[in-house]
Amino acid sequence: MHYSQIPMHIPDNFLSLMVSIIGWIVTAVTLRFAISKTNKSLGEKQIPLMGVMAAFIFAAQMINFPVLGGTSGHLLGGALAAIVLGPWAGMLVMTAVIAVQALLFQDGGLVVMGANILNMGLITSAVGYGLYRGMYEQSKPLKLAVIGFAAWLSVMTAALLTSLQIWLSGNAELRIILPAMLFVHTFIGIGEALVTVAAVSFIMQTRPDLLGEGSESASASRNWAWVGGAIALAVVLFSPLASADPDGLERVAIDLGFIGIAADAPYQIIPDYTVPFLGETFISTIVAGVIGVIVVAAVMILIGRGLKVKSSKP
Amino acid sequence: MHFDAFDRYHEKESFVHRLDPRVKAVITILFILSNALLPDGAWIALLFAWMFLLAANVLSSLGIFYTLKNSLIALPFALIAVTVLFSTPGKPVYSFFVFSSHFVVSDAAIVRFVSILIRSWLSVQMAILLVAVTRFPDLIHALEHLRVPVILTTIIAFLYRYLFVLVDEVYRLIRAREARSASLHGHRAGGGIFWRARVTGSMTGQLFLRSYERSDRVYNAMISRGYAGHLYTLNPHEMKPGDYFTLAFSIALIFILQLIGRL
Amino acid sequence: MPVSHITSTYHAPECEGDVLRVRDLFFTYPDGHDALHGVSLKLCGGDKAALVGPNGAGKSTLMLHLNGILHGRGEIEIGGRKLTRENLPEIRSMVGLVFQNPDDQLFSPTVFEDVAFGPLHMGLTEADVRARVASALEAVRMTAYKDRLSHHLSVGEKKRIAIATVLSMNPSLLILDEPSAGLDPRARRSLINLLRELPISMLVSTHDMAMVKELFPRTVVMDEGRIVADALTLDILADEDLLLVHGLEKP
Amino acid sequence: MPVSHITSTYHAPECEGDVLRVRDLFFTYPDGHDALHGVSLKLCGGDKAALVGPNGAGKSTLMLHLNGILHGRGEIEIGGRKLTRENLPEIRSMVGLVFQNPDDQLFSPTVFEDVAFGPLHMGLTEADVRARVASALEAVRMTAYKDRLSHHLSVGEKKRIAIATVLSMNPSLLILDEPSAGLDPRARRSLINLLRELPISMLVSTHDMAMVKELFPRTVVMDEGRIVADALTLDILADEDLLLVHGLEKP
Ligand SMILES: Nc1ncnc2c1ncn2[C@@H]1O[C@H](COP(=O)(O)OP(=O)(O)OP(=O)(O)O)[C@@H](O)[C@H]1O
Ligand SMILES: Nc1ncnc2c1ncn2[C@@H]1O[C@H](COP(=O)(O)OP(=O)(O)OP(=O)(O)O)[C@@H](O)[C@H]1O
Ligand SMILES: [Mg+2]
Ligand SMILES: [Mg+2]
Repeated sequence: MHYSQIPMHIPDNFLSLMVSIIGWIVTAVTLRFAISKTNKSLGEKQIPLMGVMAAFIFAAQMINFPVLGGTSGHLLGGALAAIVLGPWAGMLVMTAVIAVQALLFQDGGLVVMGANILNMGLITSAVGYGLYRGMYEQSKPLKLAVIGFAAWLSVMTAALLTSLQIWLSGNAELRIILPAMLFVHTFIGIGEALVTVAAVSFIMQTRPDLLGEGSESASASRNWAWVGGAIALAVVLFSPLASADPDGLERVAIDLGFIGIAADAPYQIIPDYTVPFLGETFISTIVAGVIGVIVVAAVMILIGRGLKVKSSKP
Repeated sequence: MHFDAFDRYHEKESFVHRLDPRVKAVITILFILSNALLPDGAWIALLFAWMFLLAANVLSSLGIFYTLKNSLIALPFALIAVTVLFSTPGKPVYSFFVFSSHFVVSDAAIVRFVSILIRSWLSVQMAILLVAVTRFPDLIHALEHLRVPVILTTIIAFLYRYLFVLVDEVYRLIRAREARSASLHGHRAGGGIFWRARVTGSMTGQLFLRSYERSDRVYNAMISRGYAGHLYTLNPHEMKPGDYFTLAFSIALIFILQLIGRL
Repeated sequence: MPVSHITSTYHAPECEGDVLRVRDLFFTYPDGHDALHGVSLKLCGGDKAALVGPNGAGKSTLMLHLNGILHGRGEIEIGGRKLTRENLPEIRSMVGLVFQNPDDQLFSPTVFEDVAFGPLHMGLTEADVRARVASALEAVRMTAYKDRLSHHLSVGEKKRIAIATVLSMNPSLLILDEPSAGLDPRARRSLINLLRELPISMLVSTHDMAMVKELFPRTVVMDEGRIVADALTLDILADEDLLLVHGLEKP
Repeated sequence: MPVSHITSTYHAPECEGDVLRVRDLFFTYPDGHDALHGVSLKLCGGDKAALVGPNGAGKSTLMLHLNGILHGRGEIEIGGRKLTRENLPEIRSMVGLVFQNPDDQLFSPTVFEDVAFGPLHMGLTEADVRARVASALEAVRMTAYKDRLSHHLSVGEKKRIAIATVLSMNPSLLILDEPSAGLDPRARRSLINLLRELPISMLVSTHDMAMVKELFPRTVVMDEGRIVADALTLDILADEDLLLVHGLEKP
């Protein structure tokens, strides 16, 4: 491996099958959407642009800088990609990067790739671009400050989602994994923020046209500002709460049955060495799982519809 | 400079190398899925899964322990699995206090922890095998046939192609920075962390601009050869009887493996 | 601007410009930079001409017009047919443009896919595509490289493949932008031999005056968006004043 | 390997190698490629030597050793001090390495920041840094470019700035990797004049044999990781067999 690891590429078997499948569904629906959006805005030029940009993000992750005691920081890139290419293209670019990391370097698993793309590609692009879009008319220093915050928050959001997924899979207690992941990523996020701000200010200085009016980056809907704000608010409110009282959250999740569905389904398809294929638990888990999947898919499609309608208005 | 270290493909003449890439991709995914479905503590099934993998190694003429050797560096995430130890209820085996929090390790937790590690480790090995016996362009074709949207596979193809070009550029940039990272006797060298991060950001910005401008030139090269928004490719692969047979046989094996895991 | 030289050494080509005719081409980049100021040029069947001039003279800009990547004011005819937006695809199959950096030209993972890209997009049948690829690789003597990955090739090899990617489209005119830049003497020599043997009209921009002297009977000199001389290479190289004014050197 | 040539034309440099002494340097890339096979070389104060050889000879690899970016087996002394891991940062302030492509060298947004990188990293005071930058830019005659964006300069200008970025570190030895590649004749001429005037020892790798003839009294020929000749440029250029075997050409 030629770049330092960030503990965020989930390998296979660290998420339950159900969480993996839900991750794939959310990711697939979002990507469908991103593809049709970029098709419209970039046209025939999209393929070379996004292909080379994906290679750029991958290569940029290898530019590290010495931080403390022999460790080094480097870019994750979701926020940067979304800020310079627009949110949809940014998502596609990050998806390609994460897919190649998993396929070629076993950095992140294949069955859990949907969740990895969601955490490191989709949500980071959405947060990064959303906050930046809100600052569009502001002065340069303010813009850069917000970009830094957005980059930091994109890393924290990804860490948060990763922890939740591992927890929902029944592979960690929230009170352990959440503070640990958030703590580590606070610093990784600062590195991300510094590099992203410096890179964007370099681009503002040398090719302002790429970020100004009429650029790809400016073409996405203003409603992104709301998306960004909402996610930011959710993360900022949720993380301290969850960290302060993880047991509470856990109880709620158990009461609502989330953990049961997410964690146990694959292990109970043929429960406890009894003769398979009938048994009550088996059927109820499957049914619960299917319902869960349908609900998530429906919500995603509805959100998608909503975005589409809104953003087609000027 | 020439940066080829990204190539995971191992040129060999073998039955597995000649298999249709779709077959290899599907078997890999099924194998990993099957791992995920095995219950905790299904040691015998896991052992069989490992034998399946060893057999695949041998059939690929890579040497029986090829994937084993290459998988050791690919498991840094194992650290997180440690949390499993404290998160599974069962008969307590060991407990301790850190910062007045009580941590309990149960017998079930240990079984779970070891199972997850082994499953994950087998899955990683299978993925390593897949890219060692399939050239990446063929793998991209396989993804196309498996209905991954063409736009994504094309972006991935471009990513693969330009990765080598851009990584070379990154290496040269890093070398340029290193070559000028000097110190003088009696002076504290290195600058502050913000300055260093800023330099890194500038290098990133520099790389971005060059990549962006290159994508323009690549687009020009594409339209001068007739590109108008649609990509056409020849299908270089054809499923042969041997491919179907291998696919069916492997699926059967994986199914048996699942049954063993439940007995 | 020392346009005076045009008359002193100018030999109008003898033909009517049956391969290429450019008349009064003007072009301004979106940022307002005037890159071409009325360029006129004719090329005939079998012509092999060098295009020389200092950095920023407009050589690459002119070349990008010849297969319709840029659109300026003025007229361009290829093989007697006017270049318009409608017949662009056909024009592109007649004009093969090779960029300076082969990494910009070779965008597919494998050599075969890259050389097949043009013919495939022309809508040929699979058998035709394969035949075209085979003969293009044969022409640059790279048949053995068909299944290689582009990023494993040396610069010299990449350059040959880049030329094959346009040869496979059977162009009647080859446009090469600084083909010898960055090659070592051996690879450069093999490129020169290749270009000498290819039986196609070509216009080649270069800073390599030794190659110009050796390979091209005719030289076109550009500076500041204009053609300032167009004559036999021997005459151009003998005109020391002309070379000096336009930042060129005798090999 | 025609190592026989070493004896026939070899003139050992007269000095003890007070600027640079390399003894028996071997290097293998991580992928197993043997790039250097026992290279020995001496440079003396005021020496200006060309390093020539075909693509892949190991020229760039050797140069990367001279300021400790790569570490091979063998001994390297700079200004009489052995290069070790400990004194690397100090060695780097003595050896100025300029890469072939100025775009790889210039990573800061403005010219000033780039030229100031070395001195700033060395921990000099602000006044010192400014003085160093001013005199480095003066040396390459680019003072007026201080606040320009590197990105928008021409290749020739970028090349000069790239040289300034190492001059600002006051090196006692300048290592240039293919400095004239991609320059038009005018820019190349101005680079040659600049190198001639700089009063620093230098080792310059190049494929540009005409520049070698014009600028460097001494030429070192490398091939396949070995130094196969090291002699007066005149003698090397007269030895047609040697040139032919190592894929070189007389200018
Ligand atoms: N995309 C662009 N936008 C604005 N100006 C441009 C652009 N591309 C080139 N130019 C300018 O147009 C002029 C002609 O450029 P062109 O690339 O055609 O020169 P050239 O003769 O090919 O030079 P070289 O020998 O360096 O390749 C130059 O002054 C250049 O700065
Ligand atoms: N990072 C690398 N990994 C493996 N092999 C390499 C690497 N860089 C260079 N090589 C190989 O080492 C040999 C020497 O390369 P080097 O770049 O030193 O040649 P060079 O003389 O500078 O050639 P050129 O004239 O093309 O610049 C070549 O065969 C090259 O392929
Ligand atoms: Mg040009
Ligand atoms: Mg070199």
